[in-house]
Amino acid sequence: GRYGDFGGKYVPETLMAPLEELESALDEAMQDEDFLKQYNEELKEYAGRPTPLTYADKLTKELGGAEIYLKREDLLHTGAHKLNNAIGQALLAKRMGKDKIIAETGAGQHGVASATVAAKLGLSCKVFMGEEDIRRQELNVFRMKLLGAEVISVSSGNGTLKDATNEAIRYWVANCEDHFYLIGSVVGPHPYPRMVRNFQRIIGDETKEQMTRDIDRIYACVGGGSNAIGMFYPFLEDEVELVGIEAAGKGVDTPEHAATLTKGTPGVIHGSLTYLMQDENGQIVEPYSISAGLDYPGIGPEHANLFKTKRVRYESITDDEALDAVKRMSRAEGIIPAIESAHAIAQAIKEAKEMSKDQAIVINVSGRGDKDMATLMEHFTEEGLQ
Amino acid sequence: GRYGDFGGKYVPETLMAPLEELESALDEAMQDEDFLKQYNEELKEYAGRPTPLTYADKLTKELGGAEIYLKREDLLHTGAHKLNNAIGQALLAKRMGKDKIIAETGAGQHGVASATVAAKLGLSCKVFMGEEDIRRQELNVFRMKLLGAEVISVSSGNGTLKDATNEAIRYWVANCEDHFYLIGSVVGPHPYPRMVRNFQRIIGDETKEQMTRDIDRIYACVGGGSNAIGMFYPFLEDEVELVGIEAAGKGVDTPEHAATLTKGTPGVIHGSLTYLMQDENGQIVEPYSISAGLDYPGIGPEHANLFKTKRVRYESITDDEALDAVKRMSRAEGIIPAIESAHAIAQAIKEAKEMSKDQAIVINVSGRGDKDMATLMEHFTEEGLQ
Amino acid sequence: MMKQQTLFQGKLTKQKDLFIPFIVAGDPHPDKTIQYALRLQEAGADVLELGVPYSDPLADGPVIQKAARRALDAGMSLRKAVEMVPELRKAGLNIPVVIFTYYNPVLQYGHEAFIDALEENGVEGLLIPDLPLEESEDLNERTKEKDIELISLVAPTSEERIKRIAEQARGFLYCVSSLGVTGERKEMAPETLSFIEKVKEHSSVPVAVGFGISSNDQVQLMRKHADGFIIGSKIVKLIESSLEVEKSGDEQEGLRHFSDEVNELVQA
Amino acid sequence: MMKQQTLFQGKLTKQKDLFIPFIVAGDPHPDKTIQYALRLQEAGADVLELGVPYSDPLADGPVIQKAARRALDAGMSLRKAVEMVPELRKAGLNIPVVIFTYYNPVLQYGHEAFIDALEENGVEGLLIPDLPLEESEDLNERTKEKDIELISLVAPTSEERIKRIAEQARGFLYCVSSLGVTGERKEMAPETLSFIEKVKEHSSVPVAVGFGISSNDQVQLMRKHADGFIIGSKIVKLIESSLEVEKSGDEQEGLRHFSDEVNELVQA
Repeated sequence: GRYGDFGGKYVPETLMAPLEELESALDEAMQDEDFLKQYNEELKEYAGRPTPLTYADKLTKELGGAEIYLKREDLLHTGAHKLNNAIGQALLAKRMGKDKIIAETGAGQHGVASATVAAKLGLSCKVFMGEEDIRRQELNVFRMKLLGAEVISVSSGNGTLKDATNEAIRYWVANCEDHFYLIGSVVGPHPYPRMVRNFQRIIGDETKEQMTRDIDRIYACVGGGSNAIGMFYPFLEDEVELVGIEAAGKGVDTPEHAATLTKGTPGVIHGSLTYLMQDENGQIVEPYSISAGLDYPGIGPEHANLFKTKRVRYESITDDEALDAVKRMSRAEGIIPAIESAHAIAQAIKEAKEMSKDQAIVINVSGRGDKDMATLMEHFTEEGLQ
Repeated sequence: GRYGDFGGKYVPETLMAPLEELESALDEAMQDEDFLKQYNEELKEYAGRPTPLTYADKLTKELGGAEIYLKREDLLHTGAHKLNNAIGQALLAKRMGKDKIIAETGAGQHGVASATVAAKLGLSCKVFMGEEDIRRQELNVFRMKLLGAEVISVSSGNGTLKDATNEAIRYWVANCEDHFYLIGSVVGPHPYPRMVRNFQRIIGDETKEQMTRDIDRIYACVGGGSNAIGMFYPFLEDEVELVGIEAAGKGVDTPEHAATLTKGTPGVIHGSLTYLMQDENGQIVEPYSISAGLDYPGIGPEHANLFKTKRVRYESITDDEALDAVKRMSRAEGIIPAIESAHAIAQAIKEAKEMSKDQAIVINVSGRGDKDMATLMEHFTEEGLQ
Repeated sequence: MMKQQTLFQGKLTKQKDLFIPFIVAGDPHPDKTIQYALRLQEAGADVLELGVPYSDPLADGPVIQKAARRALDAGMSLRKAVEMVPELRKAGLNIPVVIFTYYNPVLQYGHEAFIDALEENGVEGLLIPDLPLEESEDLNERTKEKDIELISLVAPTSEERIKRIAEQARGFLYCVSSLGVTGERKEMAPETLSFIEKVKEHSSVPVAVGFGISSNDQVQLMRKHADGFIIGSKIVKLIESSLEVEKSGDEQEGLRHFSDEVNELVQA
Repeated sequence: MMKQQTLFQGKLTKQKDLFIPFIVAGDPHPDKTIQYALRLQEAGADVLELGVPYSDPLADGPVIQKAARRALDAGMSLRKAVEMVPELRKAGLNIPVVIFTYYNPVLQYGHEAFIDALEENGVEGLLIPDLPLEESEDLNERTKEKDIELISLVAPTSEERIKRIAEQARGFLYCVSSLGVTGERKEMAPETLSFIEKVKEHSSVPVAVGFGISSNDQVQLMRKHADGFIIGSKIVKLIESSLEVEKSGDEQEGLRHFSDEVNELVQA
C-alpha cells in the first residue's frame, strides 16, 4: 500500500479489517472476467465510453505550436470523469454484498456520480457534504436528492470537503459492517488510491488507443488527482512528459491557494501519508481555489511519489489564468470546460506555443463547465465577453 | 418540398432564391463523400457519437412489461440532440462560403448548439431570442455569450420562441446574401425540414444498428419534432410502432398546452404548411408547456403528414406527468432527462407495463435535465423528493 | 416594354407615377382607417393598399408590426378588413383597393369563400407577401376568374426569377427595392436603379417600388425611374404622429396634420 | 490470562478497576485543564488521557470535536500539551499521563524529537488513534527504548487481528466497545461483553473499555467485565456543564459541580 514513502493506512483500528476485506475483494474482482466485463459494459452502454479524443484545430492554429488534442471526459454521463470510478466501486460494493454506499462531496460532482450509480444499481446512498458547500452548490444538492440520495449536512470544521470527508469516514467507522465507502479520488487509506486509479486508468488507456501519432506531453489538473492518475498511469513507462496542474488560487505566494505539492509538506490526511497543506503544528489548513474540485488540502499519495521521483512535473495555475482558459477554449473549440480542467488547459496553452509544430500534446478535459456557470457569470462582465 | 399536403415555401419573395440556392447546395453536399465524411467525423470525434443505447433494467423490472431501451442523446456534446443538426448545417454554411450564421432559440438549447459549432468552425453567430426567454434562461444566454455568440433580444410579440423565429427570418430576409440561417428543428420552409431530418436521422440509424433484437415501439417527444423525426425516419418502412408525444401542458382541454396535432388545425407558420395552434381568424396562438423546448405553436410538416397518414401515433403528456417521469427515470436509472424527453418517457411508462415481457421499446432521451434544474427545484418540494 | 392595361376596372386612368400608400385596416380603429384613406385619396393616391393585421408578419418591420398590434387589439380581422371596403366606398373612396394579407388567415377563410368575399365587397386587388409564385396557383386562377388582380413581388435576390414573375404580373408589379422587411431607409442603394430597370424590361404591368421610401427625395427619384411608388411604414408613422397631435388638439387638427405631411412627402 | 506488570513506572498499583478519564488539553484553556485533571484524580482516576486537540479528528464525535476547537482557539498544540505535563505534576497530579494525539502532529514534530519530549516531560504513555499496528513500528521501538507505553486499540471489527494486537499490547489495551466515533451511547450492545471476553483472553495487559460509556450503570458493567473503563465524551460534557455553572456562580462552584458529577458517574 505504498508509493515510495507515501500512502499507507493511517486510520482507526476499527477500519483496518474493513480495509483488508476491501483489498481482497478488489483483488478478486480485478481478476474476475465477469466483473471486468460488467464494468466495461456499464462504461460503454451507460456512461458513454469511449469518450472522444478531439483535435483542437483552431486552438492549435491560434497558438502556432504543438498539435493539441483534448480527451473529452466532459462528455461522460453526469459531466465528468468521476463516474468511471463511481461505477467501478459501486459494482464492487454490490459484489461484496453491500447495498448501502456512502460518499463525500465538495462541489457535488462525486456526490452526483455516486447518487447516479446508486440509482442505477439499486443501492442506497448517503452523501456527506459540508454545510457551506451545500449552501454554495444548491443545484447539485437538489440533483442528488432527485436521484434518490440522502444528503447529510456536515457542520464541523469549515463545512467544506475536508470536513465532509472526515465525517464520511466517521460514519463509515460506525457502519463499516454493511456500508461501502465510495471515495471520489485517489486519496484515503490503502487500497483506495490504487482502486480509484484502477477505475480511472481507462482514460489513459483509451487515449493511447485513440492517438494515431506520438504524444510529447500530457496535461491534467490535480486536486485529489484522480483524473490525472487515470490519464498518466498507462503512460508512466512511456517516453512522454507528464504535467500535473494544481490550483494556485490567488497565487502561491498568498495564503489562498491549493497548490499542495508546490507549497505543502508531507503529512497524513484522511488515512494516507502524502503532501498536504498544514501549519507548523501539523494542523491541516483550509485550501482555496475558485474551482471547488481542486480545493483539497491533500493530494493522492501516488502523486506525492511521482512528484518526489520527478516522473511527473507539477505546475500551478491561478484562478485568473484558469478563467481565461475557460473563455479561450469556449471560443476556440466550442467546449466550455470545467474550471478544474481549465487549469490544465491554461498550462498547456502556455507551453504549446513554445513547442514545435511537429509535436503533439493531450489535455485531459476532465469535466464540463455547466456546473460552473454561476461562478463564471460572477466573474465575466459584459465587457469581458466582448 | 411537400410531405403529402404539408410543407412548401410560404416566404417572402426575397427568400425564394436563397432557399433555392440552399437546396441545391444541400443536394450537392449530400452527394459529396468528403462532406459526409467530415460531418461524420465531427459527430464522432467532437460531439461524442455514437451515443449509447442503454438497457433500462431497473425501470423494466419495476414496470414488469416490455424491455425498455434508452437512446442517449443526453450524452451528446452540449447536452441534447440539437448538435447533430447544428454541425451539419454549419458545415454546409462553410461549404457555401457563408461565414455568418443566425439562429433562433427558445430555451437556448439550439442557440447554445449553434454558438458551439460557430466557435468550433470559426463562424460568426447571432442568436435571436425573445426577451421573455432571455429573462427566463439567463444561464443559456451567458453560455452563448461565453462561446462568442451575439444574443439578440426580440421584444415583438410575447418575446418567446415564435417571435424569435419571426425576427430571425426577418433578419435573414435583410441579410440573406452572406448569412446562413441555421434553423433548429424540422420546421420552416423547404428545404429546412428535409435538411434537418437528414442531419438528425443519425439517431435512428444508430439505434437500428445498436439494437440486437426486434423493437416493437419507439417513443420520442415532439415540439418542432427534430429528435422524433431523427429517430423515426429510418424506421418508417419497418414494422415498428412509432409514437410521438406532444406537450399537453396543463391539459389539452385547457387553453394552456402545446399539443399541436391533438388540438391544432392546418395552417402556415414560419414558411411551412402544417398543423398549428391558431384562432378562428388564423392568428397564431401562444402555446404553453413547462418544457421550453416543446412550447412551439407549430410542428414539422413531415409530422403533420405522418399524423394524417396515421404512420405515427401522436399522444400528449401533461406537465405533471412529465415531471413525475423525470423523477422516476432519475431514481430508476440514474439519468435525469430533459423535461422534453420526459414527455416521451411518461408515455412509454404508461404503455410498457401493458406490454408483454418479450416485447421491446426504445425511448429517445433527447436531452439531459441539467438545464431544467431551476424548474424542477420549483416543482419538487422537500417531501416530493422523499 | 409597353405596359398592358390592368384589370383595375377602369378606375386606374394612368400607368405611370402611381402613388400607392399602405395603411393597416383598423389602426388604431376602423373609423379612423376611413378618414386616413380619404385623406390619402385627396393627396393623390392612385391605389390603396389596405393591410390586414397579422400576429406574425414575417415581412414587416417594427412600425407596421406595432400598427398591426393596435389593429388586432381593436378587433380587426381579415373578414372585417374586406367588409370595410364598401364602407370606404360609401364614404367616398373611389380608387382601387388592394387587400394586403398574410397567407394563413386566407387559408383559414378558405380560398373560395375568400375570393367570393373580395368580389362581393368590390375589392380590386390582392397581395399576399408570403405566397410566392410557386405556392399561388390556385389563388391565381380564382382571382383571374373574378377579375381581381393578384399582385406579385420581385426582390433584388430574385435574379433569374424576375423574368418569370414579371411576365405573369398583374395589376402592378411590386418591386421590393432592397433586402429586408418593410420600414424606412435613409438611403437607396445604387444597385436599386439598375434593378428597377431590369424589372421594367420584363414587366407588362406598371412597376411600383416599395420598401423603405420615406422622403420626398426618394419619391422624386421613384417618379423618375419607376412607374409608381409604395409607401407603407412612413404613412403608418404619419398616422402615429397625427394621433399624437389629436391628443393635444382635436381630431380634425390631427387629420389636417396628416394631410399636410403626406402632401409634403409626395409632392412633385 | 494473568496480566503482566505494565511500564507505568510504578505509579499504577492496580491492574483492575482502572478509571481512565479523557480530557482535551487546553479546553477551554490550559489553567482549567489542570483544575479538571486534579479533580479527576480526586475522584479516583488511575490514568489520565490527555487529548491533543486536532483540526481533523477522524475518530472523534461532535463533543470532543467541539472541545478540540475550543482548545485550538486557545492556542493549544502538541508541543504545549506535552509541556503541560510537568505543570500538572507540580500542581499535584501523580497518576500516569497518556498523551492522546492524532498522527500528523507527531509526524510534523518528528518521531525522535517527540519521543524525547515525552521523556523529558515525564509522560508515561502515548495513544495515537489513527496509527494502527501496521504503521507503528518506528514509534513502537522508540517508545520502548524510553520506557513509554504505546497504547494499542482493538475494535469489534478487529476479529483475527485481536490476537496479534493484544499480544503486543503495552500499558493497557484500549478496547473500543462499539463501532463508530467517540461519544455517549445509551445502550451497550450484547455482543460487547463477549467481545471484551475474547480480548481479555489474548491480552497480557489490562483491558480497558472505551467509546460510549456515559452512565453509572455502564460503569458498573465495565467494572465487572473489563479491567478498566475510559470515559471521554461524557467527561468533556461535564466540563461543559461545569463551565455553565461557573457563568452563573464562581469557579469553585463550577469545579465542585464537576467533582460531584464525576463521583456520581464512577461510584462503585
